[in-house]
Amino acid sequence: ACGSSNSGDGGSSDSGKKVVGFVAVGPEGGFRTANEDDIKAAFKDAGFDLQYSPTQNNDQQKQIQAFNKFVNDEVDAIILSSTEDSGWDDSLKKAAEAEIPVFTVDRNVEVKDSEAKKAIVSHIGPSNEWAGQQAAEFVNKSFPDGANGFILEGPAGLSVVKDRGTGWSDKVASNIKVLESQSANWSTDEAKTVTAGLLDKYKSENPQFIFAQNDEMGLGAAQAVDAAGLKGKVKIITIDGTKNALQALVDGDLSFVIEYNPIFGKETAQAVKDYLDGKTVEKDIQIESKTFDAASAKEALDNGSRAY
Amino acid sequence: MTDKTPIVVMKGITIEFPGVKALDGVDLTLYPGEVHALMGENGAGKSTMIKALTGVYKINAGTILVDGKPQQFNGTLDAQNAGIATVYQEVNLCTNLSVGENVMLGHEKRGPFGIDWKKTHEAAKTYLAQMGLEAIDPHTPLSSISIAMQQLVAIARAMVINAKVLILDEPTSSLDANEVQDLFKIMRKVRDSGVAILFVSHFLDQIYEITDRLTILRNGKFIKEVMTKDTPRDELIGMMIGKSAAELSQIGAKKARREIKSGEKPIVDVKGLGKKGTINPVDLDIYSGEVVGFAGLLGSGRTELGRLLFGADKPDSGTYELNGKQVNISDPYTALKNKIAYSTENRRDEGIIGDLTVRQNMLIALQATRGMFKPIPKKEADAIVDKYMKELNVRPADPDRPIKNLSGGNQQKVLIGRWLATHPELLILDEPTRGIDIGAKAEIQQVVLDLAAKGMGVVFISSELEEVVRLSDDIEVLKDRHKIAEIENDDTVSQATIVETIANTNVNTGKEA
Amino acid sequence: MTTATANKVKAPKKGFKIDRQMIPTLAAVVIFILMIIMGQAMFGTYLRLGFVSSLFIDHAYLIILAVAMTLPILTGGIDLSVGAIVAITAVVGLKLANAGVPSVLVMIIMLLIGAVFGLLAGTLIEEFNMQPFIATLSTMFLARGLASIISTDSLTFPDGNNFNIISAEIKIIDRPKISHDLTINVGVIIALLVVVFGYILLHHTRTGRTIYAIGGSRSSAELMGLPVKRTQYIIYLTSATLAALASIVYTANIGSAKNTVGVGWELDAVASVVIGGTIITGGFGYVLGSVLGALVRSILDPLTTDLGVPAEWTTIVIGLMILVFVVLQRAVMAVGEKK
Amino acid sequence: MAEKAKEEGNALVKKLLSNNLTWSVLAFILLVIVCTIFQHDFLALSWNDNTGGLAGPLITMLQESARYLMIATGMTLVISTAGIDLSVGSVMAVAGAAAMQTLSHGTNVWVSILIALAVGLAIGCINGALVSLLGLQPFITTLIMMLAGRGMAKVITSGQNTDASAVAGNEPLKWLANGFILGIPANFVIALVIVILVGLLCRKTAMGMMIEAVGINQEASRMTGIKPRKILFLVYAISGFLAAIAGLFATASVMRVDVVKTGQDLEMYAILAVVIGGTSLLGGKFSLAGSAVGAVIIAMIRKTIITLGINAEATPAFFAIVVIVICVMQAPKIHNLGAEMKRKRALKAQAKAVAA
Ligand SMILES: Nc1ncnc2c1ncn2[C@@H]1O[C@H](COP(=O)(O)OP(=O)(O)OP(=O)(O)O)[C@@H](O)[C@H]1O
Ligand SMILES: Nc1ncnc2c1ncn2[C@@H]1O[C@H](COP(=O)(O)OP(=O)(O)OP(=O)(O)O)[C@@H](O)[C@H]1O
Ligand SMILES: [Mg+2]
Ligand SMILES: [Mg+2]
Repeated sequence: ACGSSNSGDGGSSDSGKKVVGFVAVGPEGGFRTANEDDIKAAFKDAGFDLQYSPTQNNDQQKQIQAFNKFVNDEVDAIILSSTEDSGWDDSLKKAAEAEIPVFTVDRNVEVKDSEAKKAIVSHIGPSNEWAGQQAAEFVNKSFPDGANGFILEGPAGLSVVKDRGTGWSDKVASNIKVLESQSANWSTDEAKTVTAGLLDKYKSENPQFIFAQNDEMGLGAAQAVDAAGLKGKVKIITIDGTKNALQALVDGDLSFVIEYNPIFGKETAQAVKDYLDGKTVEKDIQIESKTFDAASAKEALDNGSRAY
Repeated sequence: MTDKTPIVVMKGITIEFPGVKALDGVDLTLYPGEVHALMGENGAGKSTMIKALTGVYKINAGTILVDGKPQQFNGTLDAQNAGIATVYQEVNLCTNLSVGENVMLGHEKRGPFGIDWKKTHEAAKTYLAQMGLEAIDPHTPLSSISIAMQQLVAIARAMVINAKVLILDEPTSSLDANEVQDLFKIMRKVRDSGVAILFVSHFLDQIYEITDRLTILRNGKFIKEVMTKDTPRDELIGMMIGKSAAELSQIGAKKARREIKSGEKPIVDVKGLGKKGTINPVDLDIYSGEVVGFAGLLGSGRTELGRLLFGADKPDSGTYELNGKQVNISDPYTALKNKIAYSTENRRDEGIIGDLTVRQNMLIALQATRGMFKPIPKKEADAIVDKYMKELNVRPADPDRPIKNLSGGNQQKVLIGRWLATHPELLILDEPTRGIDIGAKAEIQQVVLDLAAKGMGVVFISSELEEVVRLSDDIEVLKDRHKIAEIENDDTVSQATIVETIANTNVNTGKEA
Repeated sequence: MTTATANKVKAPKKGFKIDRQMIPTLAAVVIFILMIIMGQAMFGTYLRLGFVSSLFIDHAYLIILAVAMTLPILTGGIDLSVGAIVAITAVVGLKLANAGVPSVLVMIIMLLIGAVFGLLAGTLIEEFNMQPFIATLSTMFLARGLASIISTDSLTFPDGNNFNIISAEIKIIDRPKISHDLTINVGVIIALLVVVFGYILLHHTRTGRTIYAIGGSRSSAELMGLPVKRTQYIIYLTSATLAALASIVYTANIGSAKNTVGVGWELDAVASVVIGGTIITGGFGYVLGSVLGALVRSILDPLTTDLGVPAEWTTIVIGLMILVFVVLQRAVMAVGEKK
Repeated sequence: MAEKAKEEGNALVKKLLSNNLTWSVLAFILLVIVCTIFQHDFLALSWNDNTGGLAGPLITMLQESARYLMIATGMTLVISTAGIDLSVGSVMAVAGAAAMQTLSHGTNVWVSILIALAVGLAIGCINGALVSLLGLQPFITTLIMMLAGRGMAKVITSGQNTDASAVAGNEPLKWLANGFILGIPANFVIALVIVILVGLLCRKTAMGMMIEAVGINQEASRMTGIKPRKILFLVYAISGFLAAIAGLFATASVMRVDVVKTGQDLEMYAILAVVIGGTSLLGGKFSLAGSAVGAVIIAMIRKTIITLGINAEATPAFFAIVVIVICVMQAPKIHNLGAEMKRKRALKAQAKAVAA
């Protein structure tokens, strides 16, 4: 496993392969694992030597350390899947000085320093705000006369959580009332507990929808709704589009699933390849995502093309 | 009685612990330039009185005047600042630090860059030298010296504070005669410089030798304050135990030597038992009904030999035969299974299990030999506890109290009960009478003789040559971790014999590994 | 007596100066060097000045936290709140900086907030008999909660603040390639000063000696008349304030922060301290060991990356490396004990 | 006569006040009252035909408390030996992952359960062996296992959050977490039975006393013939096994393991439960009943957070405040306040008299 030696000047490995450092989040199940596995596979297929460095606990510090290490190792390019959208100026400046191109994936990072900005070649990934908007629009459409419901959020403070929330608020109609937003920490199990509590608490308000910011939580909410005997009476909307969620959609446990497409390894590898070959690369590569209802979910599952 | 003004006046001191009134209106007055003894049986409240003075315990009633001013110390720090230096009964030092650091803790010499270690160690050396410990390098880890020496280190530490009052709670319990004399020399010097010394000891000889005045306690109550020179022994003992001294069972005469019949097999027969760096190979046999005394100076290796016999340490040489059968005593469990028990000299660290009750402490060894899942039936347990509480006269007679709340002497009795409950064939007693009052000491000595009479083999380790000579059938003399002699203890043998043997035998140190 | 005692203890053999207590720390030194050599031999980048530079710059905060954590651990306590204190001070600091408060004042306020949490922990421990683990676990929850109540945004420093003085890099050796430059910054200097401070505190002040004494036996320390209570306050005050200092260094370095910063750092700090040879039950250990521990802990992550450890396996491998480390230490100690 | 009765009454009150359990129960009741104020039907129970059991906020709370009961019980024994087990949360994840992964690959559900329990026990045994045989420090050993355990869970599922909710024949496991026995949550009943069994094992045999003895004074225990290594090994093994049960409860609840979230931070909750229950982290005397109450309180605090709708941001702070209040109320200083003031006053008066 310890084959690649980066002592060569250009950073290329012995085999002449270009070395790419991947500053990653680490396997967390669901979206994240699918995304990182796809990127790893795609770069392998494209003939790169991908060095993968995950963090723990979403700790940005470990990512910064890994990033700086890649700069010191003089890799040919760095893929950055950041846990935070700021705090990268210094590291990017170093990359710029070392003339290492950086590609941000999934989450965009905010950079103030103009020197640092130069390091970033391109951003590749789907849009969280868009996903939030889709959820709001589905609720608006389903309940033209208004409705009550809950939002299950991810851990407080993550920018994904904020962006999905912002997207929702941007589009949600005024007659849709969110009784309460609670965090269920992206966890199925916690979502079940939280939802059970909320259903008890707001029994009299007749909640009709639950917007879960990811599939995991949506599946937990569905179980709580089922246990309370409200299956079908409460519409559950989730974001991500994992196979499990689509299956639940087909089974009627969920009502609407918005894909947050993790499969963009190919696009990323292509962008890196193009850039290293001297071609120009688009600054912002938006990854298309779909939305699913029961019918389209069945179709997607049946044709067996879903990778995650 | 005297025209000096007292330095400490304690009046009507009362201290209650949940369920016990440890002190009930006790008075104590200390005068500068005097050695004052606090007398009483185990559990009389001596240590508690001391802790009341130094602010370790909060008093429920009473007043304390130091230098004429009412004081309420909130801890030993305050007491120290008021000029009271204390050496507590159980050695209270930090085993993770060096000897020198322990002596100087809180009084390190400071230079321009914080503590000046060179000066500090030099100072430590002089204080240690005062205690006759000039051979100890202040850098030696405290954990590597014996309990007795730790006691001396603790006293050296007390000398660092330029105290007006020096309190010594049973400082002599683990010292041998020479060291006691040296300690007394220092005490006299300190006393003559005008310091008031409060002294606790169960050795009456010492009391009569060094003290000027006595305060007698019994059961937490103040009995009397007297001048030592005006109080005959019998009267003193009478005041302490509340009955006349004559009633005290005394084993005056030396035990008649138990003759080993020819062809008799020993319980224990070890050959060349030793451990590198701790004790050199020793041959030893112990017969049923025999008391074998271990004599020697501090650090001569008596404890180490006892521990090897019990498997508390693993020997690295020698053979071990038990009733004619070769055994491998690799740990205390095996030893207990083979009916060997060992009562430690280090009561606090290796003896009591502080938070457990007296009952549990008494039963735990028996329980351990039977196995975790075979609890001792309640009836049997009650009977055992009851028996030894009575036989050993443990006070207070409440077995459901945590053992840590008992006075030192009573803890010791409970521990002896623990070992007796396992019905050993060989009982190794390491300093069993240390810190025990005269009454209880006689009781324990009697217990040893009774056990031997019933056929138990007993190893009796004690720093008091007098009791070793009086109780033993055979005496093994140790010096510098070698067994140098085995003395058949007949009428010709006296303490002097042993002392001469130790002084005149040269240990061939070349043999040491 | 002189004759009696003279043979009680043999004069210690000259030459054997190394204290047994120092063996684990020395083991840490040796293993750290071995790891660097191994990394260099296999991947050829571990002796690059750039690598060394970022090892220190990126982990200045961890060095500070390791020193901070050493104090409570030496007494047999622990301070679990350091990570959360980094978070709350960072969030407050950035909020204030963005509100236009001068940087120096911001830094002072950050340190004060740290001190307040330390004081709280000290009070809970000393006045209400809470065990350090629980007391600092509570202050950890409290600090983390307050941090997220104040803001869950990613905050960045406004232009023209003076925090960048701390992060400004000082090139000591400037080569054409950044990966061969030797660079430090003020943060690293602060970290080194903290180490010196820790060393002096522990070894050249009475407070330091009291810390060791408490670790040996608190009740003995009390009976010896040492100021145990005051020292306990000092310990938790210092560790929390140093955590705030780590926060200053860290936030200055990356120029931003948010409420989620520092999750799990307390465990990294504990691991560093333990790797450095300090015994978790107190009494034995050295600040310098903790610093080495921090460096060892830091180097584990790049090693796993370079070894190409699969993602799922990384924490297992890191765990195993720490395990090998403590087992080795234990073995070295066992051999030392035998001697 | 009346005097005496009053005095006895006072003594009883004093005894109650200085008992940790009293304060824990009081805290629990207080939390329930607060919740009822916020949500008037908090205490209401109804029959849910869907699940075949009682339904209501208290019921879901009990359901959640089952896993805390398990890890707190194991933690109590470990802490009693003056150790700590930081790995329980990770063990939950590993055991859950093993169950879900095998189940979704067609293993019989009972076999899956056994595998999960065996995995937990095995990790516990490794902890035990490292602590007892190699003499490593418990804190660092279990910290390592906490890291490694997370990794193991990920390795087992290849980083996925394996879902076995749709696997045929999973009913027994599902029932374990979601079912009811006589209307009461099955997992709570099972957990309670296990706690009682462990309690009986400890107190009806000499195990409890020996564990305490080792925690109080390991060397002295060795000298009495106890084998401290055996005891240490045993408690970590038990803790691992119970954590595996907790892991089954947590994952079977949604029939899905979350490699990152399952059991995350639960070691801290378990330790809190133990301390709230009155067992000292320094080792020694332990109280399983206290820890059980502590575990239920933890579940209740979490329920309160949901019921009051406390913001996600503020939850840790709320948690901290409740814990601090409980611990402060348990402090001896607080219950002795009255007596202490009386004592001081008396002494002052005496001192004045003497000075005069
Ligand atoms: N912390 C405590 N809690 C409860 N009871 C205690 C405590 N400390 C001492 N006692 C009790 O107070 C009484 C006096 O004990 P103390 O230690 O003062 O006796 P002593 O005279 O020093 O005896 P010894 O000669 O054995 O050392 C004993 O009955 C003891 O059980
Ligand atoms: N824990 C220990 N570690 C290392 N060396 C020790 C330890 N305890 C004692 N020693 C040393 O071992 C030697 C023998 O001590 P031991 O305690 O056996 O003597 P002793 O004859 O029993 O005397 P006493 O018990 O009266 O001190 C001494 O030199 C002592 O310094
Ligand atoms: Mg005493
Ligand atoms: Mg001895």
